[in-house]
Amino acid sequence: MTLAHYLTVASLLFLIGVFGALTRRNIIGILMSIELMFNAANINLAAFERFLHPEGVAGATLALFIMTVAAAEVVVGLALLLAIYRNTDTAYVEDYNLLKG
Amino acid sequence: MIEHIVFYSLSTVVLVAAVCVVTMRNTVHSSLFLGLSLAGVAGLFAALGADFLFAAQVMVYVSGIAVLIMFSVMLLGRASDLHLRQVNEQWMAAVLICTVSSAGLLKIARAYCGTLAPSAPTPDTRAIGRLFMGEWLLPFELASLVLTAALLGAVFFSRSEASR
Amino acid sequence: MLSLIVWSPLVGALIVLMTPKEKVRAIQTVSFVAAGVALAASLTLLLNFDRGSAAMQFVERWMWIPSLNVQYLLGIDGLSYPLVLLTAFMSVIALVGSLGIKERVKEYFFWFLLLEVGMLGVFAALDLVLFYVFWELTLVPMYFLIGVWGGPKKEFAAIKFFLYTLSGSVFMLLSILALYFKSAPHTFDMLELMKPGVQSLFDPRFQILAFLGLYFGMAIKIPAFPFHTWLPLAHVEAPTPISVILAAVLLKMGVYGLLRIAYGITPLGFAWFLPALIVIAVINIVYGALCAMAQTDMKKMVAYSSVNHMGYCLLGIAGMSATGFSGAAFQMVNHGIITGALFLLVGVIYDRAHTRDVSAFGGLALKLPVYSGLMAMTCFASLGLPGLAGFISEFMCFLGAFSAWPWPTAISVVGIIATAAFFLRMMQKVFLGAFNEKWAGMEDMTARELISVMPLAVVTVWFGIAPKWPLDLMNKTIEHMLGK
Amino acid sequence: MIEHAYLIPLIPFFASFIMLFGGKEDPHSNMPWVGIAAMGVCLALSVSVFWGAVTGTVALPYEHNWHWFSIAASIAGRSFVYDMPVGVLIDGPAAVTLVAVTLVSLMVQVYSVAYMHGDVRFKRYFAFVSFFTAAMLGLVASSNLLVTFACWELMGLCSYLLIGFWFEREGPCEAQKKAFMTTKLGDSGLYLALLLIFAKVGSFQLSQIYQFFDKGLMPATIATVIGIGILAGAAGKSAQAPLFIWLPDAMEGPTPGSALIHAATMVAAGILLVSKTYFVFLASPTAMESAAWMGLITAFLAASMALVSYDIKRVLAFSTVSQLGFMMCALGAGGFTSGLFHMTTHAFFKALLFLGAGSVIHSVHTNDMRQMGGLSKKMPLTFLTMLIAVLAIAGVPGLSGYYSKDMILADVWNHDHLMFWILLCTALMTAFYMFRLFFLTFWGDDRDHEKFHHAHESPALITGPLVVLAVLSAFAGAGLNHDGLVHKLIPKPTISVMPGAAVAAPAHASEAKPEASAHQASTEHHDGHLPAWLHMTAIVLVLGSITLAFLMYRGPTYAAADAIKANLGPVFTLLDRRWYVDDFFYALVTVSDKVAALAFWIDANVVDRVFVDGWGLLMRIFAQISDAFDNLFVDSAVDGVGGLGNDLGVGLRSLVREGQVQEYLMYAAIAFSLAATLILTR
Repeated sequence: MTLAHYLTVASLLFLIGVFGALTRRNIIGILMSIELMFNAANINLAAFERFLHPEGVAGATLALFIMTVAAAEVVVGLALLLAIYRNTDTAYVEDYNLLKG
Repeated sequence: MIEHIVFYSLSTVVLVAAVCVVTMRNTVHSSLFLGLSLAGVAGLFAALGADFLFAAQVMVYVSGIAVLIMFSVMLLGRASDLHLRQVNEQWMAAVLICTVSSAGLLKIARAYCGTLAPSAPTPDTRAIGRLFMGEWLLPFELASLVLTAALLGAVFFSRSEASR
Repeated sequence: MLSLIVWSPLVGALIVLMTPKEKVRAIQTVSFVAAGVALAASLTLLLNFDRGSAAMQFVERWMWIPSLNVQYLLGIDGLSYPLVLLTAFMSVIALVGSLGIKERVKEYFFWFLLLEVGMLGVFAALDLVLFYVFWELTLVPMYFLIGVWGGPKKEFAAIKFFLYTLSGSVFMLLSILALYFKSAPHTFDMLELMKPGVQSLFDPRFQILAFLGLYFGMAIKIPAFPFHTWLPLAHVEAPTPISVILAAVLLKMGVYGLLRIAYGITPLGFAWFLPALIVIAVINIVYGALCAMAQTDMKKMVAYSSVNHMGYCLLGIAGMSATGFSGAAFQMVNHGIITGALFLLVGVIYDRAHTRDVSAFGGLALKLPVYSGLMAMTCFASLGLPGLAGFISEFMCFLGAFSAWPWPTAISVVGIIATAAFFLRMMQKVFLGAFNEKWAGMEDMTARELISVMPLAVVTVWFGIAPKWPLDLMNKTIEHMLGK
Repeated sequence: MIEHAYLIPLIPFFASFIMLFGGKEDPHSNMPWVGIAAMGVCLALSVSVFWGAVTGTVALPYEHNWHWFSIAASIAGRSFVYDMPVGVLIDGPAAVTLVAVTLVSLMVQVYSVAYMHGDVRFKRYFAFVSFFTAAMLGLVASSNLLVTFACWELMGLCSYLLIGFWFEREGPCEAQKKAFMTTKLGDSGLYLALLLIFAKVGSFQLSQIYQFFDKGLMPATIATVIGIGILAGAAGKSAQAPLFIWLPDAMEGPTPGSALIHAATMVAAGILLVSKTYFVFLASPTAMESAAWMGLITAFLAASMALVSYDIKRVLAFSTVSQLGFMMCALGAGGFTSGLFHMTTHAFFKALLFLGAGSVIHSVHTNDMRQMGGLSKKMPLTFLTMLIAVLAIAGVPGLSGYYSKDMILADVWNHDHLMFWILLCTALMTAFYMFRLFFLTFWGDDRDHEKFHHAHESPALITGPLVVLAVLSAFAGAGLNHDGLVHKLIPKPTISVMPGAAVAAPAHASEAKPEASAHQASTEHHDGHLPAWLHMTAIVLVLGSITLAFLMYRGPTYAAADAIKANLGPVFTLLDRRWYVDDFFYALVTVSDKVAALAFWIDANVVDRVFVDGWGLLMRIFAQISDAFDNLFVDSAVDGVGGLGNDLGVGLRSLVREGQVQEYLMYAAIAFSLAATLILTR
C-alpha cells in the first residue's frame, strides 16, 4: 500500500463531494456532500501523517480539528436550514433567491 | 495481502456509498449511505493506524453527524420529494469540472507512487492527548469555544417562532 | 523621512476615522495637521536634497514579501521630488478648498487623506509592486470622492473613471509581472531593472510588449488621446478640490510613470513607440485645444485645456532630449499649479452662481476686480504668457521636440493659438462687456478662497520669472536619464 | 551711466506694480505721478546713454549678462548645459530707440493725467502704460532673444489690456481680442523661428547667434525659414499685411494709449525685432525680398484705405500701418539706417498726431471728421502743432519726416525701381490723406454748430506735451541727419560671409571675405541720395497732392470727393471694407469655430463611443462568446444561462442567473479546477 492509493481514494471522494455540492437540489444533499469533502481531507491528513511524518501526530490532530469544525458547521447549518424551511417552506436551493439583487 | 484486501474493500464501500449519497433520489437513502460512507472512512483511518481518529470518526461522524442529518431529512422531507429530480441541470458541467480537476489531483497522487510506510503504525492516542494539553492547548480551547458557539447558534436558530 | 511623508496622511485618515462625525472642526484640524506634516517634511528634505547628484536619495529599503522579492523601497530623485512637493503642496491647497464641503465631512476628509497617501506613494515608490499598490490606492478614494460629493451625473462619472483607469492598470500589472519573470534574479526593484545587466535580458520584442502594457495604463491616466474621454466628465462632476487634485496630481502620475518606468525600464520599447507618441502628442495639443474651444462650460473647458497641456508634456517626452524631458517635468509642475488655480477659481464662481456656463455671465470684472484679476492672470499663465510659469516649460517642451520632430512641432504651435483663443473668449464672455445685472449681489473672493488661490498665484509668478530653482532641482537627474 | 542700463526697463516695471497694487482705486489718485517720475528717470538714463554714444564717450555696443537659469540641451549630438542669460545689449539703434520710447511714453503719461482724469480706473490705466513701456524697453535692451520674445508677448498682453480698457463696451472687447489673437497668430511664426534658431545655434544670446551667422554656418534655406518666421511675428506686431487688421480697431482704447501703441511701443517692436535680427536677413536674400514686398504692399494698401475713412483716429491708424510698411520696405531693401531713422522720427510725429487728435476728440466728443471743421479758431495751439505733424508726415522739406522718408526712397531706388515708384505713389497718398484729415478738422467752417460751440482749447497738461513733441517732430530729423550722425549711430550691420559663399567651409571663409567686403563696398557706394531730378520731382509731387487735398476738402462741402466716390463706387467699397482682409479673417475664425465644434462632436460621439462604450461592447461580445461556449460545451441543459442584463453601459453582463448560489459555486469550481489543473500539470 502506497500513499498514492490513499490519495487517490481521497481525491475521488472529494470530487464526488464537489459534484454533489454542485448538483444536489436539496440543501441537505449539499450539506452531505460537504461532509464528504471534509472526510476526503481527513483521509489525506491521516495518510500524510502515516507515510511522511510517522514520528508526530500533527495530521491526526488537524483532522480532529476539522471534525470539530465540521460538527459545528453541520449543527449550525441544519439549524439555519430549519429556520429557512419554516419561512420558505422548501428545501430546494433554486428557490432560495434572497441573494438576487 | 490482507492489507490490500482491507484497503480495496473499504475504498469501494466509501466511494460507492459516496456516489449513492450524491445520486440517490430519496434523501433518506442518501443520508443512510452517508453514514455508510463515513463508516468506511473510519475503517480507512483504522487501516492507517490512526486509532484515535478512528474512534473519533465513529463517534462524531457516524453516530453524531450522520444521525443528525438523518433526523433533519426526516423532519423536512415530504412525500412529493420522492418524485422530484434531486439533481439540477448543471450536472454535466459538474461532471466535466470533476473530470478536469481529477486530472490535477491524480497527478499529485502519482507523485507518491513509491511512498511506502516507513514503520509499523503505533498507537497515538497518548501523544495526541499530550499535544492537546500541552503545545496546542490554545487551539484546543478555541475549538471548544467554537463548539459552544455552534451549540448556542443551533439552539437560537432552531427555536420555533412560537417559543420566541 | 519619506515614510513620514507618505504615511502621515494615513495616520491622519485613521484619526479622522475615529473622530465622531459631528466634530467637524476637529476633523478639519486633523486633516490639516496630517497634510501639513507631509508638506513640512517634504520641504525639510529640501535642506538635504543634493542637487548635484542624479542618484536616488533618502532611500528606504526593507524586505516586504521575501518570497517574491518584493521590497518596501522608497526614494526620490530630481524627477520625483518636485512632484512629491507638488502633491504635498496641492493637497494642502485643496484642503483649504475643501473647507466648503458641508455634508459627510468625516468621510470626505478620510478619503481625501487616503488619496494623498496613494499619490505621495506613487511618486516615492521604487518598487514596482509598491508602486502598483499606491497607484491603485488612489483609485478607490477618487471613486468615492467623485461619486459621493460630485455633481448631477456623479455616479456615471465615477464609475467611468474607475473602470477606465482600472482596465488600464490591469495591463500595467501584466507588464509588471512580465518584467518580474523576465528579470534574473526575479525582482520588482526599479533601480535593479534599469541596470544594464538586467536590461540585457530584455530583448526588443519583449520590451515593446512590456512597454505597450505600461503605456496603456499610463496613457489613460495622462490622459493621452484617445483615452482621454473620462477626464472632462470626471472633472465636471467632481467637487472643486477634487478637480484640483485630479488635474494637479493624478494626471502627473501618468507622465511620471512614462518617464520613470516605461522609459527607464523598457527604453527600446519606448524608442519604438516614439513616432506614435509624437502623433498622439500633436493630437492631444491641437485636438484638445479645439475641443476646449467648443465648450461653454468653464470647467469642461479647463478640463480639455488639461488634455492640451498634457500634450505639451508628451511632446517634450517624445523629443527624447534633455531639454524636452526637463521641459515635460517642469510642465507637469506648472500645469499642476496653474490648472489647480483655474479649477479653484472656477469653483469660486460656481459656488456663487451655481452655473458654469460662460454665456450666463458678463462684465464681472466691474464687480469682482480681485477675482477677475486672478482669473485673468491664471488664464494667461495657462496660455503660456512669458513671465508666468507656463511659458518656460512649454517652450522647453517645444524646444526639446523640435530638433527631432520639426514638422509635428510646427503643427503643435497651432495649439498655442487655439489655447489663446478659447481663454480669451471665455474671459470676454465672463468678465468683460456689459455687466449682467443678474449677478448684482455677487461678492468678491472671501478670505478662505484667497488663501487657497494666492499661494498658487505667487508660485506661478515666481516660477515664471525665476525658473532657476525648480529647474536646478531636476537638471542632474534628467541629464543622467538621457545619458544612458 | 551705461552700466546701469538694466534699470531702464526695470524702473517702469516696478513703478507699474506700485501703481497697480498701491493705493486705492480713485479717479483723482496721485499715483500716476509715480509712473511719470519713473519714466523721467528712465528718460534721463536713456539720454545719458544716447549722449554718450553721440559724443563717443560710451563704446557701443555694450553688453552685460546675468545668469537666469540652466537647462540641459543637446544640439546636433552635442550635449551641454545651456546657461540662459538675461542681460542688456545696447547698440546704436537701441540707444536711439530708448530715448524715443521713454520720451514718447513720458509725454503720453503727462498728457493722460489730464485726458484720463476722472476715469474710474484712472490709476490702473497708468499702471498699464508703465508696464507697456517697460516691456518695450525690455525688448529694446535685451541681449537674449528669448527675453526679447518674452517682452514681446508681454507687450501683447499690455495692448490687450489697454485696448480693452473700457471693457464695459462691446467694441473694445472685440478689438482687444482681435489684437491679441492676430498678433498671436504672427507670434507663432516667431516662436518657430526661435525654436529653429536654438536647434541650429544652441543659444539665444544675440551676439552668439550673430557670430554663428557671421561665420556663415547657417544654411541659406534655414535662414530663409527663420527670416520668414521673424517676419510673421513682425507682421503681427507691426501690423503688416495681411495681419494689419487689428490696428485700426485698436483705437477703441483711450486715445493716449493708442498714441503709445502706434508711436513708441507695440508697432515699433516688429521693426525693431527685424533690425535686431538683421543678420538673418542678410544671410537670406529671399527673406530680405519678402520683407521689402511685405512692407511695400502694406504701405500701399493702408494708404489707400486711409483715403476714404472719416474717422480721425482710423485715418491715423491706417497711416501708422502705411508708415510701418515704409519702414519694413526700407529694411527689406537694405536700408537699415533709413528704416530705423524713420521709426524714430515717426515715433515723434505719430505720437503728436494721436495726442493732437485726442485733444480734438476731448474737445468735440466725436471721432467723425465730418462733424468737425474750422477748429483752428477754437484750438490754436492744437492746430499749430498738428500742422507741424502733418507737414512732417507728408515729407515736406525741412521737417523730420522729410529726411527719413527721403532716405528710404533713396535706398529703395537703389534696390528696385518698380518698388520705388509704388512707394512714391504711396508717399503722395500719405500727403493727400493727411492733409485731407487736417483740412477737414481745422479748416473751413464749422459743420456741426453745437459741437463747434462746445469746443475749447485743452488744458496745459495736454498742450504741453503737444508742444514738446511738435518741436521734436520739426527738428529731430534735421538734428539726427546732421553731419551723418544717424549713419554713425545706426550703422548697417554686416556679416562676413554673404549668402553666396555660405556653403563654403570655414576654411574658405577667409577667401570669401575680401569678396564679400568688396560687395559691401559696392553697396555702400550706391548708398547715396536720389538723383537730383527725382528728388525735385518727388517734392513737387508731394506739394501737388497737398494742394489737391486743399482743393477738395477746404470747404464746408466736398462735392469733388463725392463725385469721385460716385464714379468709382466699387473701388470705394473695396477700400471701405479694407480690401476684405478683415472678412477673410472673420471667415477664418468662423471656420475654426466650426472645426472646434466638429472636434468636440467627434470627441463626444466617436472617441468616447469607441473607446468607452466600445470597451463595454467588447466585454459583451466576450460574454456572448463564452455564453455560446457554455451552450456548446456544457450541453443545452445549461439553457439560457443568465438574463442578458447589461448594467451601466459598461456592458459588464452578469453571466449568471442572479441569486443562484449553486451557479456561483459552479463558477468558483470552474475557476478552481482550471487553476488547479494548470498549476498541477505544469
